[in-house]
Amino acid sequence: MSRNQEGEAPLISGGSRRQVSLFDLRVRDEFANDEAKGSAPVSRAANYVTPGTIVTKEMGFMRGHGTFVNPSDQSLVASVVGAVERVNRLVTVRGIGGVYYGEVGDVVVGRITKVMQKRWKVDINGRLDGILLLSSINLPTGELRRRSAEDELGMREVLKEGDVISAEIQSVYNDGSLALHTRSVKYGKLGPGTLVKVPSSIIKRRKNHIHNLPCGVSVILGNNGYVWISPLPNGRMPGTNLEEEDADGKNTVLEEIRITKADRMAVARLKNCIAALSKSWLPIYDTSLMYAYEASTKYECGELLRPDVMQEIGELVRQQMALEGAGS
Amino acid sequence: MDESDRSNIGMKRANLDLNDEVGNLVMPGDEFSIPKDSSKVILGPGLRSVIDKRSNELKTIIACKAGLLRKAKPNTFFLEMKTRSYHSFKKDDVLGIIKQKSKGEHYSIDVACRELRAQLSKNAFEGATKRYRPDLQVGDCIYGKVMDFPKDYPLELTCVQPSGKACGLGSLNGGHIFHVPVHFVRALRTASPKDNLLQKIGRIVPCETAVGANGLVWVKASNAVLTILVAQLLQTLSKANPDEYGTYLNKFNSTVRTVV
Amino acid sequence: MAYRTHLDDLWEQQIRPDGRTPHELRNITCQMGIFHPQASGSASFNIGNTKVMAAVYGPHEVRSSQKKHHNPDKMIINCEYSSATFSSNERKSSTKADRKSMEISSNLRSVMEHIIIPDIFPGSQIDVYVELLQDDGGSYSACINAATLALVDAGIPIRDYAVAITATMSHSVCMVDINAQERGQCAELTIGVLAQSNEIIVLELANLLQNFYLKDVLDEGIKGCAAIYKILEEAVRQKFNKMEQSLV
Amino acid sequence: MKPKTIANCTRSLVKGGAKNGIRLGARGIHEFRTAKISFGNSVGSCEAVLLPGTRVFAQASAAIGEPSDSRPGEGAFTISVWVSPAATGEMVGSSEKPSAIARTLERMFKENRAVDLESLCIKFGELAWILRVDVHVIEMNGCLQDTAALAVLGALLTFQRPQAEIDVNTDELVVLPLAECTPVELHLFHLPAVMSFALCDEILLAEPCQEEEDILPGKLLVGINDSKELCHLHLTHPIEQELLLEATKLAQAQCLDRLNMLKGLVEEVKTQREVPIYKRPQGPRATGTVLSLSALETSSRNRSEKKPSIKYLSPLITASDINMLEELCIL
Repeated sequence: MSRNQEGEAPLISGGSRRQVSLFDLRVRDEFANDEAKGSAPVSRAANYVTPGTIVTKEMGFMRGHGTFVNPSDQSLVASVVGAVERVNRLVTVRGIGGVYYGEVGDVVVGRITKVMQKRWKVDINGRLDGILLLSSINLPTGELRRRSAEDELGMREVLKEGDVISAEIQSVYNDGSLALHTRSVKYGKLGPGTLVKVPSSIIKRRKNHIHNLPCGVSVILGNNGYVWISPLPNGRMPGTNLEEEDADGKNTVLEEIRITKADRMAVARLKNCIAALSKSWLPIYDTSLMYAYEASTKYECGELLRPDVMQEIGELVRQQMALEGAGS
Repeated sequence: MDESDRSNIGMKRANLDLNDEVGNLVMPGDEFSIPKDSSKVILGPGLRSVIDKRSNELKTIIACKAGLLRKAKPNTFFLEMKTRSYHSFKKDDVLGIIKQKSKGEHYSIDVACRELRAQLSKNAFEGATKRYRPDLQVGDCIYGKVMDFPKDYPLELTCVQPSGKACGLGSLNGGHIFHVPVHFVRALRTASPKDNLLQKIGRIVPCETAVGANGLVWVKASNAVLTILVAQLLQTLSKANPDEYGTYLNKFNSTVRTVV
Repeated sequence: MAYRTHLDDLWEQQIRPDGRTPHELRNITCQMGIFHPQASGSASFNIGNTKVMAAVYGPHEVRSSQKKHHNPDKMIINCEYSSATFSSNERKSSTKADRKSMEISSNLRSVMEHIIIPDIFPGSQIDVYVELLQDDGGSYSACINAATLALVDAGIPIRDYAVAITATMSHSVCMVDINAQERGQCAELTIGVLAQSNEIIVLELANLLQNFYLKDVLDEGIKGCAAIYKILEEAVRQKFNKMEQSLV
Repeated sequence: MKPKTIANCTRSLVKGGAKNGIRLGARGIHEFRTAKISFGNSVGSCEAVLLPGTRVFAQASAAIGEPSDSRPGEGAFTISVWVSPAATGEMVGSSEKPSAIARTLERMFKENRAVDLESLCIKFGELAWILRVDVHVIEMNGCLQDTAALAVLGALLTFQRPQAEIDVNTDELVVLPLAECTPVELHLFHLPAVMSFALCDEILLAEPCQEEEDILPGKLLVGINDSKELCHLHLTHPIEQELLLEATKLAQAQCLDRLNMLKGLVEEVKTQREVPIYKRPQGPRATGTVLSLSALETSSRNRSEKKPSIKYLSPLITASDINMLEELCIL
């Protein structure tokens, strides 16, 4: 019928299913050992799957995140793009980007969306809003007591819609929503600063997520992908509840903090650095931030918004990390 | 328009005698006089008593629907009418579908009646305790008894008889549930054993049935094909004239033969 | 007397008005993460001069007005299609509320509901926004491809890729990927399939097509879909290679 | 009143029955519903019923107005759909249902050019007939598109409009009352019909009832015309190719049957109508009305710079209507 039925058009058959053998996979512990090296192990690309790829046809594996069971032949199929990982019988696909599920102990940054009965709803970039119970915050006065009806009435004075807080995940409810708490001086309402949104998967899990960087800026790297950057006032712990330190008058305290132009520039520069890292999909943690900050110093703060500069910084950080990986 | 004209057009009838009119057609608005012999009269569906507001005395009895006036033995009068909508009475057996499963103590039930909400306590089953009680899902069918119908509140259903036994009440599995006019259901339920339709059908196709006063009927035969055929027959019969029942049953009989 | 035109000559040699052979696709480019990091996932899909952008937000807490009637065990998928006022030859004043856009929105939603694993995020909402920038034929199929790519970019678990292409039969030759010029002269059947199972999930017909030809046109379209799938896969793989580093 | 909640037992019965080749209402799986079509007293009204229990009424009407700027040489055609709250027991209003029906009808009748719109042009760029079909869903038990398409087709086939033309000498619009001229019928290029199917795991159920539509998630619409051309396809669920081809085959056969039935009924109606061939009396026109375009133009230009637009909605135009209209326009 036609001259060029095959050949010219890029036609391939659609139903060809790739299959990944589970026995090529390394167990998660081995990946943990690689962490120090910083660079990706070569075999990860071999475990690459896309939605619809059959992970295994064998029975007896447990379905983890990023996989589903095909009802027709009971095979385990990937549902997100990523690398297959296996812990004993549990098979998961670690997706890139993706949804933030949350684990107990995660540090998160969030924004209050609703004040409800005895609880706040907090947008933490998850699939459901986080829940902060009135009983899981420290009262502004610092007392330890049962929450009274007056406390309930005055909830909006403590945290109101739009306030940004840092918190820790206390527990996960049955329906998958996350319970938060701020019962530590590290957490609570955040003062002046700026919020940057990055994919949650590029925040590297570390022991500490709250850092005072030498450039005079403190950052809270929320596991949920929200990063809070604030100027570091003299001697003040970053992210502390500003009202708490001076119990006599919180409003005056907020105004007392003098933010100099240099502070602002440092915050802005770090914000642009984080944007550059996120654009190049580099992991975000204290070291990578410092690398990026150093690399950026040869540019004006505003120049960092240029795509080519962003790419260059990403490249420099990548090299630095590779060097460090080789050194250790 | 003067008084005489109106009476001609409206044909309003007043001062009728309840006993005289038994078996006759009564229209809404017809007024009946209070029986002189001060014996107790019980009014059923379609009849209401009107009380004079000033003297607080019984004035008349008025028909509020169209239907045939019937009398039951001890001075009970009611109207027999064709209707598709259900009016609840205590101890009625009704069929329902679970509409919602709330976290509280009740299932809310769809009883196929717009005006009526109904609920069923999760404990109102045979042998149910706080710990052990049947776990029903949304969409399951239940056969229950009306325990109470408080004004402005949902009907209260129960799936146990006062004796504590289920005696047929409870959730129904499999089969098919469908709606027929309420008067057809009434005919099914009140028919004498001789001309009971369900028994006649049962002789052709053995099947389980449950008939709710609210117009829902549940049928379960040995397989899907027979269930659908029985359901279809009942739906056809509900629209048919009682004289034609025989021909429909014969037709049904021959269809079933071809299937089995 | 009918006289032969230049196009008829071309047809004899099986060359289409824009110089393609019948089974040739137009130039395709796609890019993921165009709204990064504002949206959870985003993608653009260009096929010839047809340009579509898609963005996915969520899953997040249900925020729309549907909340009242919403069953907490279910997930809401919300799709909104709009075409830019300058996307086609006739400039349109408002494009969001007209019947055509509403139809495409609701069709897109039904496709998305089938590829996203059902009720994996109970009580949450996923928003898919698709914007047609330029329409040169095959816009609905481009929307489906862009939306699929954006879902993959967002990391939302999906069963399979939904890929779509247009196909037709003209002068008793099956053709794939119809452009706006050809659309005026023949039927345009939009065919979408699930890439792995080859099940048809989208069918949309403009103009008249002989029922007799349907099988051939479907076969042609399914082949075209396979080609599109390969291109989408390539885009996804490139993105993965770029992001590999951050996987820890 | 039927219960709104679908019982689980009915759900499994529908699926189990389909496997055994039987459906609710004791229908076979590929058995289409019986169609009943009747026509109203006024021209262009048609009521289609798909037993059991789906009833749609359609009324075609025409008015004279301005053609659109993009298509100056054609008349216009609009379809509007109303779902009566009495049909559903709840307010449907502007929800998705009416607009989905309207889109299907638009695709089949308008975008596929079933109606010859060029013949509706009266004066290029200035005056044309604006055809309008109002579709009312009166009873609802599934298969709304099928029934609505049948009703619209019936309405279009039986519609008649009066003659309207521009007098060459005076540049005046002349509308001849129906009683005075041979009424003009619409010219249809092809006759489309649509069949719907429900999909139940590899089984096609032809023309499902409401319960089946609610229970089974998949729906397939196949529109076919009298020359076996597909004119509409719509799918909401994944389907195997073979099944799709089977569906179009079934639809084609049924479609031709149904169209033949409709054509027969339309013929009957037309013969019953006994349209007298109008013979023009000698001498000057008695009741015909002449509207002077130029006069209209000047009068309207003085006020709002608008082109003249003359509209009336009743297809049965009478002289008194025209007189009234004339007054309205010139005032």
